[in-house]
Amino acid sequence: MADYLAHTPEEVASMLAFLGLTSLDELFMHIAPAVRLAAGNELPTGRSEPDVAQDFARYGRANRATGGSLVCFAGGGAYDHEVPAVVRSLASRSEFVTAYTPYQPEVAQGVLQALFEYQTLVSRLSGLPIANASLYDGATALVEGLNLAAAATGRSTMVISSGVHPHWRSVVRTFARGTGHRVVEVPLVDGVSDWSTVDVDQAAAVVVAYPNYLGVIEEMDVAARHAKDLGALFVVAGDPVAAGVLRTAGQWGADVFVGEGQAFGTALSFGGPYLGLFAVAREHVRRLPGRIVGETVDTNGRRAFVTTLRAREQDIRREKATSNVCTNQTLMAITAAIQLGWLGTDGLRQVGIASATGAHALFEALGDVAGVEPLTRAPFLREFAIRLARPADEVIAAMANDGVLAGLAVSSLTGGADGSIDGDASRVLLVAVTERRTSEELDQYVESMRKAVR
Amino acid sequence: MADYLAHTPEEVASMLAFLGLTSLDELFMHIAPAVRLAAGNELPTGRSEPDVAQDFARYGRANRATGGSLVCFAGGGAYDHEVPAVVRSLASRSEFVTAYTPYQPEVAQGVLQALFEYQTLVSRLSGLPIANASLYDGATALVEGLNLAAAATGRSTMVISSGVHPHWRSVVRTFARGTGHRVVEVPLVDGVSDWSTVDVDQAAAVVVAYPNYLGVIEEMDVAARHAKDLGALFVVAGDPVAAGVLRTAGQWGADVFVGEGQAFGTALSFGGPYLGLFAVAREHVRRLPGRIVGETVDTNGRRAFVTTLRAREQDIRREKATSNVCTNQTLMAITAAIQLGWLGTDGLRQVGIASATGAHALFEALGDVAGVEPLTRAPFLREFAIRLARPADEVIAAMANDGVLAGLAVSSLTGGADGSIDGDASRVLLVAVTERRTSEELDQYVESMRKAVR
Amino acid sequence: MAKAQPGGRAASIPLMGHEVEPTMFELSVRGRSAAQFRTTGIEPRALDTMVPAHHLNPEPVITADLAERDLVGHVTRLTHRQFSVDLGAYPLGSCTMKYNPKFCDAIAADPGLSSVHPGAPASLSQGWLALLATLEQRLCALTGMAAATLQPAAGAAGELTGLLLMRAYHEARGEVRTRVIIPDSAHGTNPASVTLGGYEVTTVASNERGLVDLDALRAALGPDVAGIMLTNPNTVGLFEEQITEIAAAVHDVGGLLYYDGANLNAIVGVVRPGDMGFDIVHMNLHKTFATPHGGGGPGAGPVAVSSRLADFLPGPKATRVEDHYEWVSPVRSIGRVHGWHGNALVLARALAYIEVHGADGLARVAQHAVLNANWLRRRLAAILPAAYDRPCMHECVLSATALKSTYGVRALDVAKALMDEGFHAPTVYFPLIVDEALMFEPTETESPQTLEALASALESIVERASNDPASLHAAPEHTPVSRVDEARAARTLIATEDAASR
Amino acid sequence: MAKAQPGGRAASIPLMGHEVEPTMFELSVRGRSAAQFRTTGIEPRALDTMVPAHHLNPEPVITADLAERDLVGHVTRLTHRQFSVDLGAYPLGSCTMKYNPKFCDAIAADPGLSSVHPGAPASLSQGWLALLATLEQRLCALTGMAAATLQPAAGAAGELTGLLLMRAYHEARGEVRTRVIIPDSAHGTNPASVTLGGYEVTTVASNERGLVDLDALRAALGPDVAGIMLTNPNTVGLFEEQITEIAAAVHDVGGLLYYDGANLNAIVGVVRPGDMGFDIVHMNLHKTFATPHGGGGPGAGPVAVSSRLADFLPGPKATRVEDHYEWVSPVRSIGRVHGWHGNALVLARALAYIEVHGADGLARVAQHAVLNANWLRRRLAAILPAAYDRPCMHECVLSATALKSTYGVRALDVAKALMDEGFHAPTVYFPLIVDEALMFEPTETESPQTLEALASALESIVERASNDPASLHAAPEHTPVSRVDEARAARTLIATEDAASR
Ligand SMILES: Cc1ncc(COP(=O)(O)O)c(C=O)c1O
Ligand SMILES: Cc1ncc(COP(=O)(O)O)c(C=O)c1O
Repeated sequence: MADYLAHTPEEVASMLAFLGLTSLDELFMHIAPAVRLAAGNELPTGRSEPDVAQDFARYGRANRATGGSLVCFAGGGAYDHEVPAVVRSLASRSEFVTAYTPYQPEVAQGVLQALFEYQTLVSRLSGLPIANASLYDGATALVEGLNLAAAATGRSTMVISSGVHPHWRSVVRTFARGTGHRVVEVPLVDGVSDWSTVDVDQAAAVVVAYPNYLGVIEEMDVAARHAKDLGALFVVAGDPVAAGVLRTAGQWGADVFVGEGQAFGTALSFGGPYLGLFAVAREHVRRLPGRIVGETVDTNGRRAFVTTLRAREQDIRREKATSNVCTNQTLMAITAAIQLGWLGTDGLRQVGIASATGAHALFEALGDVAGVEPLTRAPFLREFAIRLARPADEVIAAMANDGVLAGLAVSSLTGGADGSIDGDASRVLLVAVTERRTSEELDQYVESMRKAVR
Repeated sequence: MADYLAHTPEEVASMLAFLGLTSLDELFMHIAPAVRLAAGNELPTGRSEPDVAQDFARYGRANRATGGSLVCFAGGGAYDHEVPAVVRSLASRSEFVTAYTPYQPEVAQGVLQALFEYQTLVSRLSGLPIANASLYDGATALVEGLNLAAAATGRSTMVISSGVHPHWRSVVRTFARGTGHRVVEVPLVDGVSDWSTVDVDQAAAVVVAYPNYLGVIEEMDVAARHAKDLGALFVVAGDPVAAGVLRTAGQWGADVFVGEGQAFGTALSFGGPYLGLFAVAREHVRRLPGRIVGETVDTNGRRAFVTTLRAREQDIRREKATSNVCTNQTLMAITAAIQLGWLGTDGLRQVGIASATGAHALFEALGDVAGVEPLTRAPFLREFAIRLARPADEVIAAMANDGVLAGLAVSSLTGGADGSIDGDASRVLLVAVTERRTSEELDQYVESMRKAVR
Repeated sequence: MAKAQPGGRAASIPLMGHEVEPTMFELSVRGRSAAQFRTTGIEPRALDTMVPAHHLNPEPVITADLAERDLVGHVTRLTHRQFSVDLGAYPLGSCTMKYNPKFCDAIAADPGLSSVHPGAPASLSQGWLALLATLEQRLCALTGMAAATLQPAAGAAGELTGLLLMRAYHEARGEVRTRVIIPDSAHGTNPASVTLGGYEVTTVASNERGLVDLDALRAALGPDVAGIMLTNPNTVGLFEEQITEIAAAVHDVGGLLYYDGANLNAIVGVVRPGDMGFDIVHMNLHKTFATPHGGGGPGAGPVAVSSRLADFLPGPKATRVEDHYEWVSPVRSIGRVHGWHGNALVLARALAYIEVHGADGLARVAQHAVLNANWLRRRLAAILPAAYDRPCMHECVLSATALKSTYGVRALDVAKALMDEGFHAPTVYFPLIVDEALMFEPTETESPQTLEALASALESIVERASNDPASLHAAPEHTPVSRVDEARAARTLIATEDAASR
Repeated sequence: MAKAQPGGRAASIPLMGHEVEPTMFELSVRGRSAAQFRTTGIEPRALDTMVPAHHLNPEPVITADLAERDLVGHVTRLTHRQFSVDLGAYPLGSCTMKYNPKFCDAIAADPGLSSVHPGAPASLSQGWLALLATLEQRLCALTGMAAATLQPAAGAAGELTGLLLMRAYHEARGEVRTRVIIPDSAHGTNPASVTLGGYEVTTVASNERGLVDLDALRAALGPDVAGIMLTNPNTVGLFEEQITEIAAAVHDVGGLLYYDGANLNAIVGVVRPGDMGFDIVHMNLHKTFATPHGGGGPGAGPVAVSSRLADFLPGPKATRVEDHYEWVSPVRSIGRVHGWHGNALVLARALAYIEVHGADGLARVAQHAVLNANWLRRRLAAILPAAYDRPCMHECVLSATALKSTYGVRALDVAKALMDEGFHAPTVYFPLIVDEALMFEPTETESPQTLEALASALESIVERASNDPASLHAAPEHTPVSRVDEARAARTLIATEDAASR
């Protein structure tokens, strides 16, 4: 019975009368009866907000949320970083939340300026001069990066390290069905991309993840050289949190940077809405997918912001557009800008250092646990993979009973055999540590693992 | 270590230099050393927000909150009414939350207009023409009502029904220590005020609660007549939720209305911040305690609102002021106005009717439970008292284990013998039902009571 | 109509001050910081003992260094420079800017939903899987489809997903089809998606009634046609009355019908795409189902399909297996189209909205959306004629051609002037087939009083067009900035603070 | 000082539109409603079967009937007509309008605290009792006192509570004392509270240094004096340097010293009222401890006392008893001063603030508050001289006497003009002992850049006073309404919509 309408029955009647009608149904009379719903659909009838709230409370209770009762060591592209109340409160201001895409700049300076600030931050994190105003998520940002590379080079072969997140590679393969791109996946050896196996002459893009999804800090100069050799654009799928400490993609010579921005102020959210980061070298600006905000002036000469280079976009270029993205993830982009403003230069660095410190401490402590072996000795930042004496999903289930989300089973990401792991992927566990994990929690992890793995 | 300061060390140094100083301590040098803290106080050093959040999560877990795990049948002046997300979200807009008292009307029209709307609503609910912009809570509003009555009549005897909430009566007695008022409490017989016992010739105020704290709908014409006979102001301590169905205080001839406004949009909040409602007949406007917002115009003739009749207030009248109240409960008043806008005329009525319906259903169902007797057969609205075969606090403890907050032990309110109850108050339980209680929850209550009371 | 003030006009006036807001970089002072972290108790380590030195950035990436107080001030002030549905009517055609219930925000804020890791095993996230499976079922019931994917993050992502499903379907049948038909009135995302789906676009012109020209369509059809993309009602707000004939014609050549659900608000609960003959439907949950648009996203664009396409859907999907839920991939799935499971919290909001309304409430949504649009169209007929003078659905496309030729006042001028009156502008210059188009979609949540105020404001603007056209070229005046120089922004791109030369 | 833009200027400019906002009653249409309730499944009953007919109101009380969308629009627009700390600097003297951390709001929103019934037995609310007991301990440590009550809902309530404690103390000793001394600079709540406490006010004049005149005080003292109320620093922002002498003099006649803690921000963590000799201290948690002021409340005004007064405190109090907490009333308690336990959620916010800062952080608060005020005082010395030309504490009282006599520009005009510059006005015409007083309290959370911007704005206003004084009389212009006719409001009181004649 519930709805959010204003109209009283009298008002409806008077509006209908103005139209020469006597019932709401008549508004649909020009639609063939065969096509109009007669019996109604299979939906239940409406219920009040507090009634519906009870369903959702039940859904919530049927999940094991991280926080109080489940300490999160899972990562794999979704991280439990600090999100302070101040960021949540600012990012949920209704002027941001209930606005549309800023089509009328005169009344959208709030969103436009926030996006300009976001673009500046993404540009700095990526080390590349131009960033867009967001894409859906890291995975789809990578697809857009490949499409850009194809357009820029006129080629269609994509050389992708298997260190790129398995889901992202799956998304790339899905969209390649439409674009016809050929996707060549480069295996990892001991967690590191082995470019030597690639049997390709030329390519549109060479893609490497930094760090890769197993946490390993790849050798970027090797990847960059490989891209150069193939005449390909060098596409870096970078963890933006690492930018607090590691060299930027731009410093490694990237043409395109793509990344997942969830770590900046967005809750785990069961995987979405997240934030696709995207930045390019200057020469690719006219092929940039999505929206871009630029600075200009108003008729009084005051600084103002506006969505610009619209000529690239699909509403004007239609079938020749560089991308079909229209709605993006503005609110998450604004959230990220606010979170980065909260973190500041030192805070961003601190997140990287503290996460790495915790990850290395845990990695070492697990060295003493029988039944746990490192997957590789390659350098890592805040995430690492271990090989267990038991299937990873069993260990995860057992440790959840101790209040620990132990990590992600790599086989749950790869869905089976994959170039990123030699041997039995089902025993490989991916473990992430953020700046939120304490020494006691690490101890709790080790204790729980000791019991679970035997 | 945490704070919310902006100053960098360099900035502090340069500001100090501007003042001819070299250290922050020098700012306090004109204070005698004996008086300055040398060793520090016994406070722990600062910790970060997330560290402190853990303490508070512990406090929260050490409470049994109503909601999920504890169905609330407790009332006694604090009710579990529906507070929708929309009201919470609007009332927490930072422009309201972080503003001061509206001293500069040109930049405070938001708060001022909201208070004007609140005053209008309180005036309508009370049936009296003038309402103020809020007082601390119902109890202290009653004290202000008595002070007004004393000033208006030049008398100091206060005749107060014992049906007024025991805590409110306690507060009245406390403040009477300063004003020197004589407080005469009128006993209840079978839950109804027995005015016949009052041995007073003339009084400043006659106070009755409507319904009274035991839930009983008192006979207002009797009380009003009594007030008239004593030449006293007729002060009604009214439940504003009842105003959806019962006659207003004004309709019963009240001179002063006081009430607790928590039921309109404020969570149980462990008792505060709540909202003191206050309205008066026109002749008392110059004695109105607290602030009042009036309509006026700006220099362009546009409607504007402003705090008015300031000449009554303590910043001008000083020791001759009608009241010392300065900071009040504006945010709760704004919340109440929003909640009443959400409820609408029919919704307000609906709350009254649905609460009464649930209360009567439960009252009847308890009629079958051995060991439970009604305290009185007098009419009630949404709250009633029962006499149990066991001490009420034991029953409450037992029923809490079943997930039911059974009500309030009357003796916990009265703190011992009290004119409102004949006989053993420790076995009397006060039970409240709001529109949020479902049929299943009533059944759950009855079942749990059956077990607990035997 | 009751005499009451309009609830949907942002008549709020200047708060104070007169300057633009500095950027966070201009507010920044190195050495300040707002961040506070947990005390971990973990022994500190030097970075270079953990990471090989050549990976370390010798210079920190500078973000912006602000005290929390200044961050809050900055962002709060930015919000005071931003129009939103919560401030007033937003009749932006094709965008369905209805009121977004705060209830749905509260649902999405529940840590039981928002703090769940997407990679946790299904056994630890049964609530989420149940929620997603329920939403899938509701969306299928509303569209008359058999199964759906919830992964696409927005409408355009849904379109591309739908086209890939179309492709997978034909390929599975061993058919090579190369063309997809779209009407000339289509939204720009449609042709762009067709290209990305690996198809060629064949555009069919609309007829003089604003509808698909059935003869032209028949002429364009052939065995190489994979399908057609339509929105119904179409982008001029009119229902394609010959939809059954269109469907038959496309199906006859073995093509599929794709429904762009951006306009579903007109028919939700009243007409189902499946019953019209569509095979693939995407929905913009940020339109019909009132999940807030967030200043440009996030949205969600689930795609529902008829049974013959169900096996191709992206996976994995939350699937009921006996007494619990599991992640199951359809047997011939095209694969993932999102890094995880879609914009989950947006999906939760939409389900909450659907459950509150139910079948009855959603039908009322469509009815009142159509009522409001028709009322507005008729009310404005004398001053801004509809491009096609017929009953419309949930939006109406008006034309400022006469204003332009008579007074030199363009659709854009009308739009800008409307903002001075406290309303957001309508969509302008879309669809492309209408000259000087002004596309109004009032949505069902605006009251009759608000519609009347909007109409009066437009009347006064049209009146000004004859008296004082220059004032309309100069509009808006009462906005945070006056008309913005868009050409300059494109000419010298300044997309970051670092590019800004100041 | 770093060259950066000021973070504390509300330079936001007009959003749009130009009309005042209708009231919710003007927006109301009978028959509309936003309310949604739980389905209870309880059999409906007719009201008159439950309640005797003569109690039933034959007419419903009309509130306002709005669709949720219009309610949201209305309230959101009202917030766009309201200045707040979150929008810009709010240097309102005596009010300590510092930044209110959002963290504390989040603490108060936790259902584990906010959904607890105040009458539930202590066994079900141990968390709350622990929290309150901890706060009491912290406040005692900060003030140098032995025990405290958390019940008073605001500063003035704390004052009256303190005076009743003073009375109870003397009465318990069998002494009849009738007078309480307050300086002429005192805040208006002090004399009002004294009267309500049943005492007579004796006012002592301040000396030419703005401090209590010790000789005048000594002259006023006698055996009938119950005590003295002071705030230190006092309301002109100066520290009573002779406080030890004052305390000795009052104690010598058997009187008590009451500390009005509204100005505690100046000394928190650095100087303790107890160490100065005070016996009773109230604190405004909505000032020093940053609980937001809510547009006029709620606040909280706990009162801490030395050990000889502890037994009189209001009760019951949360008290540790072995391993748990109970409600215990002090043996000679004056009784309750609040319907329940005080403004509990405000108390929780304050404790969160205290815990984050700790001893060290709170001392920094005081230091920086005093630094900012002194910097501003000095920076403005040439244009707006301080009433007392000495180092101040956390606020400074300047005087516009010269402006007034030279150009006819009053303190009020300066205050109104400042709002056009994006800052809130200072407190004006308080304390009463300073002519044309402008009382600036920048607080510690404003940055040096914001202070400089504030000072520059004042410079330009003072400059305008000489060039164009009329423009200052006409200020403010860039605010939602221009200068408001206060006299008219008082002349014909229109306090409700129903009294409004329109
Ligand atoms: C008709 C139509 N189709 C498709 C889209 C694309 O949807 P989205 O912006 O969610 O990608 C839109 C949105 O503007 C639209 O109006
Ligand atoms: C010096 C002084 N004392 C007392 C008070 C009264 O405090 P409250 O407004 O909380 O009642 C104030 C507040 O304005 C004040 O500034």
